Amino acid sequence: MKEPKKKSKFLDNQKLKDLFYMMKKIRLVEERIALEYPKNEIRCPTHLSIGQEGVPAALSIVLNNADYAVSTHRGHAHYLSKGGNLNKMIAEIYGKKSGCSGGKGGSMHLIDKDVGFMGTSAIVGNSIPVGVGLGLALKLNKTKNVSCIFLGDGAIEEGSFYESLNFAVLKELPVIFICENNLYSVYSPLSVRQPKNRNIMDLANSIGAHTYYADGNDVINSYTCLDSIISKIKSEDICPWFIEFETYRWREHCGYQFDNDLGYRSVEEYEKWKKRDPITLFENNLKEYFADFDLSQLDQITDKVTSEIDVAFEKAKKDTYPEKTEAFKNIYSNEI
Amino acid sequence: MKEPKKKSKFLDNQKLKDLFYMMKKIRLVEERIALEYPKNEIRCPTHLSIGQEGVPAALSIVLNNADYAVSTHRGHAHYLSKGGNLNKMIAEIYGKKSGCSGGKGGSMHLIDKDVGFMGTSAIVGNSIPVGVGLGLALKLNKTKNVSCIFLGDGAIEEGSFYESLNFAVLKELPVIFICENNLYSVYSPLSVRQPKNRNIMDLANSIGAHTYYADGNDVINSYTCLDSIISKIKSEDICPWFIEFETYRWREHCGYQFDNDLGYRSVEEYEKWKKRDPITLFENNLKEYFADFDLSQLDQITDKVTSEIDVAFEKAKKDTYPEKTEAFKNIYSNEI
Amino acid sequence: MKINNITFVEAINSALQISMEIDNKVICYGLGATDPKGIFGTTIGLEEKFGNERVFDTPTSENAMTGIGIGAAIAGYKTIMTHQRLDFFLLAMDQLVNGAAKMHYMFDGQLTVPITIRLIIGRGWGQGPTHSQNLQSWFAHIPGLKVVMPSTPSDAKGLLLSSIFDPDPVLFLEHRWLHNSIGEVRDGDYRIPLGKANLITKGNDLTIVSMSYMTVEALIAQKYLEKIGIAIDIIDLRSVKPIDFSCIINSLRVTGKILVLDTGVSTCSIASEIISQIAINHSNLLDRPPSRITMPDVPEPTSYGLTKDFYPRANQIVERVCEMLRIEGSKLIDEMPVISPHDVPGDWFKGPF
Amino acid sequence: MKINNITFVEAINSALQISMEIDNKVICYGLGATDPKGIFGTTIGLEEKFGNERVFDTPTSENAMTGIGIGAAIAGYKTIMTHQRLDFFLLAMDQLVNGAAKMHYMFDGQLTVPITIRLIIGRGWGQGPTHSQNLQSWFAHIPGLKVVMPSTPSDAKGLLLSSIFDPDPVLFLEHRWLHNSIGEVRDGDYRIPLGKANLITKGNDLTIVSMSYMTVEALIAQKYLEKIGIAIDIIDLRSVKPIDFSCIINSLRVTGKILVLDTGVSTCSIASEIISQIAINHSNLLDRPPSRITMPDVPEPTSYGLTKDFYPRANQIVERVCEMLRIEGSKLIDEMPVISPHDVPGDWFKGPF
Ligand SMILES: Cc1ncc(C[n+]2csc(CCOP(=O)(O)OP(=O)(O)O)c2C)c(N)n1
Ligand SMILES: Cc1ncc(C[n+]2csc(CCOP(=O)(O)OP(=O)(O)O)c2C)c(N)n1
Ligand SMILES: [Mg+2]
Ligand SMILES: [Mg+2]
Repeated sequence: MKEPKKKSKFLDNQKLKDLFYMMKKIRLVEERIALEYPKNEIRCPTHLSIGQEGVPAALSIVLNNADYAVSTHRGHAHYLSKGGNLNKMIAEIYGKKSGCSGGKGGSMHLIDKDVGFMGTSAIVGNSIPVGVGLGLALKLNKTKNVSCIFLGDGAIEEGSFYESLNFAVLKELPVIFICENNLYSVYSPLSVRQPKNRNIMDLANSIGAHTYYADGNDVINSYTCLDSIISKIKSEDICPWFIEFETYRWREHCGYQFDNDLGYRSVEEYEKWKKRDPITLFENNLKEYFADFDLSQLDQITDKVTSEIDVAFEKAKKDTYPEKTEAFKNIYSNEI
Repeated sequence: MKEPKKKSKFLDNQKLKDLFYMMKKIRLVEERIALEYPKNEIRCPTHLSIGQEGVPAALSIVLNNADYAVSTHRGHAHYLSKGGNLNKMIAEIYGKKSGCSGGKGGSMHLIDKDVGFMGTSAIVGNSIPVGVGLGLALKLNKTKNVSCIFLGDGAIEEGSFYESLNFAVLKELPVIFICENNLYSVYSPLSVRQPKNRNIMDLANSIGAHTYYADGNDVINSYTCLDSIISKIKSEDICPWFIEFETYRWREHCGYQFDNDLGYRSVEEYEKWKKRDPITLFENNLKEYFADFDLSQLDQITDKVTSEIDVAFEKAKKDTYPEKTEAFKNIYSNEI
Repeated sequence: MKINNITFVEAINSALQISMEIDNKVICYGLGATDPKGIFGTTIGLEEKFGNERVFDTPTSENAMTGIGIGAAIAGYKTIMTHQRLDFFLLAMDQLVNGAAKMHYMFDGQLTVPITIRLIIGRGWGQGPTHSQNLQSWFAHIPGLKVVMPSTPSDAKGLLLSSIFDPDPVLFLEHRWLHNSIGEVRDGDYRIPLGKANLITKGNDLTIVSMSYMTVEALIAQKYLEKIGIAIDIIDLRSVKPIDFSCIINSLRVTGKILVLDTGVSTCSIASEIISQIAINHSNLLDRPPSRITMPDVPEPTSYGLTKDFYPRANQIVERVCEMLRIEGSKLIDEMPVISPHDVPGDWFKGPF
Repeated sequence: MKINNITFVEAINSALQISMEIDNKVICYGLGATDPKGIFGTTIGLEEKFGNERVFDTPTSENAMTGIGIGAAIAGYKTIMTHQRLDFFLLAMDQLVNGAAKMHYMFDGQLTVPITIRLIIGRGWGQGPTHSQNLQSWFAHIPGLKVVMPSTPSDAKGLLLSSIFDPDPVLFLEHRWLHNSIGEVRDGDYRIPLGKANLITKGNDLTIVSMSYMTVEALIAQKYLEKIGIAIDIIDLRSVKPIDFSCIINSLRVTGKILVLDTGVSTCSIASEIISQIAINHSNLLDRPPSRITMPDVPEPTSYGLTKDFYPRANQIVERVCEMLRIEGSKLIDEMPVISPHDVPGDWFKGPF
C-alpha cells in the first residue's frame, strides 16, 4: 500500500467523493443529452463537454455561492460545477417553461443566480468582460470573493479577452480566467489561428496576469492548483489569475456525434486523449494514492447521479412549453 | 576630432542631411500650424507631432514608395516622412479643394497614394488591421516590400492591436509596427491605462512579434535600428516586427497650445524631455561623431524647408474651397 | 448555355469559384472557410483549387479580420469574408462603418474598398437571441455601404458575382432557410445588377415588396391568393441598399396598395424606410394605407414553444392582403397547410444551423 | 426649490453628482472621466467627491469596458459610461447588442442591466466623417435598448437621472452643440420620465417632431413663422426609443400635418419610423403628405467649404413648413439671419470639439 502523495493531504474522503460526483454528473448528463438529441425534441445548438469534466469538477469544490462565474456556448459543465440546478438546465435545453431561462435562452444561455452562475453567452469572448465587471463589483463590495471566467482557446483570439485581462490586471481584480485549451475552435486547430510558438499562459503573463498551467484531465492536480490560487486571491489579494488547462473534447463541436471521420483531427490524437479520460485517471489515482478510499462509494455516487438525471429528463420532457405570449415579455425590465 | 562611432558607418553625408531635413520639416510645419491655428482658418481637430520628429525622420530614409504606411489622428509627421506632398497636406488642413483628400478628410485623414501612404484614421486602433491587410497584399504580391503601421501607446489597449498582431505573426507578414510611446493618451498617463509593470515591447514579443526598443528621440539610433530591421524583412523574410520608441509630445494633445498648466503632467517631466529634443540631440551627435559634416548645410536645409513651408501655406490659404456640391460626390465608387 | 438545378449553397460556391478563376486578385477567408464543412458547403473545394494563400481559415478575431480585408482591398485585392452568423460581425462595426464605408469618400475617391462580406442570417430551430439577427437596416443606414439579400439560387450567384466585382463594400446576406433551396442556375459567369429589384409575379391588385427568405413566403401566399382571383405584384428587392424605388413606384401606379415584408424587426427597418418614402413622395398613388409585416420588436426566443407563431409566414401575408383588399380571407387561410415543425423552413431541412 | 441658469454641461454634471450622492452603487467611468477637462466638464469634481473606485479613467478599450460595465450592472451597480464621441462606441456593438440589450430577455427577467451609456454626438467644425455620426436609429432598432436625446439643460438633468436609475440599458445622446446652451434648471433630484415627449410650443397649423439639437433649430423657425401668423406644435421627443406616439397623434389630430426632424441621416432613421407608423396607422389624420428633414445620406465632410449648407438649419425648416402650408415663405426666409460661421452653433461657441 503506497502512501498517498503530497497533494492528497488536501483531499479528504468527502472531497474525493465530490470530485467524482461532479465529473460523473457532467459526463452522464452530457451522454444522456447525446442519446436524446437525435430525437429532435432538443431543438437548439448544443455543445457538449464530454472529455472536459476535470476542470469544472475541480472548481466545484473550491468556489462558494457568493463567488461568481460566467461561461460560453459550451457551458453545461460550468453551470453544473457552480452548483446550478440540474432540472432547470435540462428543462432549458428542452425549451420548457421550467427551464433556468424560461426557455428563452436554450443550451447556450444558462443561468442560476442562486449559486452565482451569472450566465453564458453564445458569442465567443462576449462573457469575458462581463466576468471582469463582476470582479469589479466584488472589489467594490469589499467581500472576499472571486469571479471566475470560463473560456476556450479560441476566445483567446478575441480582442475582448486581451482588453479584459488588461483591465483586470490594471485594477487588480479578484478574477480568475479558466482557459480550457482543447486544441480546437470548431474544426480549426490552433495552427491556423495562433502562431506556432504561442504559449497561451505566457501570453497572459505578459499582459500581467499571474499564471499557471495544469493538466486539465488530472482532476486532483487541477483541484490542488485551483484551491491554492483561490485562497491566494481570497486571503492575499493576489490577482488576477489566468490558468491554462489542457484538455480535449471527444465529440463534435456542436451536436452529439463523434466526428473523427471528418478528418480535421486524427484518430490517434483522439485515442491518445481518450486514454487520458479524466474519470479513469481519477479512479486510477484513487487506487494508487488513496488506498483507504472505499471504492464502493463510487458506484453509489454513480447511482445517485443516474437517478438525478433520470428525474431531470423525465421532468423536462413532461414539463410544458411556455405560453407563446411569453415570447413578448421581459424585453424590458421597466416597460414604458 | 573623434572618430565617428560604429553606427555612423551607415550614414553618409546625404543621409545625415535627409534626416535633418525631415526632422526640421516636421518641426517647422507643425510650428507654423500652431502659429496659424488660433486664426480659426484651420477648422478641424489637429494633433501636432512637435517633439516626436525623430522616428518619422528615421523612417523617411529607409522606406521607398512601394512600401506602404498607415497612421493615426497624429499623422502629419508620418505622412511627410513617407514622402507625402506638403502642399496637399496643408491645403487639406485648410479644407481646400487642392487638399490631399479634397477637403473631405482634414488633418485626421491624410493620404498620398503616390508614395504608398495609404491613409490615417481618427479612430484609435482603426488603421492597425488595415496596415496588416496591406502587408497581406504585399505577401500575396510576392514583392519585397513592407507595410508600416504607426500607432501610439494608447492604441496598444485596443483589441484590434492584439488581434492584428496575432494575425501578422500567424501569417508572417512583412509588417512593422512603429509604436511611438509618448506616455500619454490625451491627458491620461500610462498608469491609469496599463498595468504597472507592463513592458509594451515584451507584450508584443509574447504575442509573437520580433521586437526592438529604441530611444525615439535619438534619430541616428532609430535609423540604425530601422534600417537593419527593414532589411531583415526585405531580404530575410524575418517578420513581423514591433518596435517601441520612447518619445514625448510637447504641446497639447489636440490643438496648438502648451498645456503644462493643466497639471496632468509635471513641468519637470516636460523639461526633461525638452532637453532631449531630437533635433538638438542630432546636432550634438553631428558635432561629436561626424566632424567632417559641414554644419553650414543645416542652415541651407532650414532655409529650404522654410521656403517650402511658406509656399505651402501661401498656396493653401489662396486655394479655393471645394464646391459645396462636392460634398455629395464619391460616396460610392460605383454609384447605382 | 447550360442550366442546372442546384442549391443556393451550390450557387454561392459556383460564384466563388468563378470569381477566383477569372481574377486572381480575389481572396476568400473566414472562420471555417477551409474546414471539412466549408461554411455550410459554400467554400468547399476552394482551397484545393486556389491554394491556401487565397483561401484560408482565420483566428476568431472578427474586428481585425475585417480591417485586414479592407487593407487587402485598398491594395487591389477583391476580398470576400464570411461570417457564419451575422451576429458575430457585430464585433467589427468600427472597421465596417468608420473604415470600409467611408474610405472612398473621406479620401475623395482615391481609395476603393472592393470587399464583400457574406453574412449568414436566419431564424428558427433554437437559434435564439444572438444567432438570428437580421440587421440589414443597420447597414442600409450607413452611407457608403451596399446591401444585397438574394432570395433564389440563381440570384444568389449572379448577385454575388456582381458584389465581388463591385468596387464598393457590399454586405451580402444569405438566409440560412434558403441555403438548401433548389433552383435553376445558369452555368458560368453572369451578373445581376446591384440596386435593381426583380418583379417576380405580376398582378394588379396589390404590391408586395419583399426580400430574402420572406419572398419564399410571399410566393406561397401569392399562389393561395390566386385561387380566389387575387393577383399580386411581388417585387423581390434583391438589394435593400440602394432600394429600387422606381420598380416599386411603377407597380404602385397600377395597384395603389403596398405591403412590405422584412426579415428584420420593425423599428427603423427597411420596411419603415420604404413606407415612409412612399408616404412622403407618392401618397397620391395609395388608395389604402401602406402596410408591413416584419419580425416583432423582440429578441428571438429559443424555445420551440415560444417561437410558435413568432415568425411571419405565408398565412399571415394572405390574411393581411385580404384585410387590405377588404375581402373575407379566413376560409383561404384555413385551407393553408400548417407548417410543422414551425421552426424550420420545411421538414426536408437538416441542420446544422 | 431653487432654479438656476446653468449650462447643459453643468446640468449633466449635477445629475451625475446627485445620482452618486443618493446611491453609492452608482459608478461612473470613461476615457478622460478624471482628467483635468473632465469630458467637456461633465465629470468635473466627481472623483474628488466620490473617490477613484467609483469614478475612474479607463484604457482605450471600448469593447471590454462596455462588457465590464454590464458585469458590474448585473451585480447591482448602476453604471455610467461615457464616450467623447459616439463613433468610438462602434467598437462595442457586440457587448451592447448581444449582451446588454438581450440579457434581461434571454435570462427571462432574472438579470437587469442598469447601465447608462452617455454618447456625445455632434456636427460641424471639421469633425468630419468619423467624429460626427448620429446613430440613434441603430440603437432604436435593437429590442431591449432605450434611447434618450435631450434638447435642454433641464431635460438633460431630469432625463439623465431617470436613465441612471432605470433598470434597463439606456443610450443617452448628448449633442455637442447643446453642451454650452444655458437654461433654467431646478436644484436637487428630479426625474423626467423616459418615453414621454414634450410639447414645447402649441399651434394648430402643423406638427414638428424633433429631437436633440434639431429642436433648437425648430424653435428658431417657429419664432419666424409666428411672425406671419403660422402656429406650430413642436414636439420634442426626449426619448427616441420608445417613441411617444400618443403625443404625436394628439397633435396630428389638430394640425393634420407633420414634419419630422432628425439629427441623423435619412435612410432607416427615426424619422422614417415615425412617418411610416403614421402612414400605416393614422393616414386618415393627414391632410398633407408627411415630410422629414434629416442629414443627407452622406458621410459628413470635414472642410468648411463642403459643409456650407450641409447641415439642416432653421431656414430650411421655415421653407419646408411654408411649402407644406402652401404659402409664400421666401420673404420670411430672406429675413432670417445667415448664421456665420456655419459650422458652429453660434459664435459664442468655443471648442474643444
Ligand atoms: C464572435 C463569434 N465568432 C464565432 C463564433 C462561432 N463559434 C462558436 S463556438 C466557436 C469555437 C470557439 O472555440 P473555443 O473558444 O476554443 O471553445 P470550444 O468550442 O473549444 O470549447 C466558434 C468559433 C461565435 N459563436 N462567436
Ligand atoms: C476608438 C477611439 N477611442 C478614443 C478616441 C479618442 N482619442 C483620440 S486620440 C486619443 C489618444 C490615443 O493615444 P495614443 O494612441 O497614445 O496616441 P497619441 O495621441 O499619444 O499620439 C484618444 C483616446 C478615439 N479617437 N478613438
Ligand atoms: Mg477550443
Ligand atoms: Mg500616446
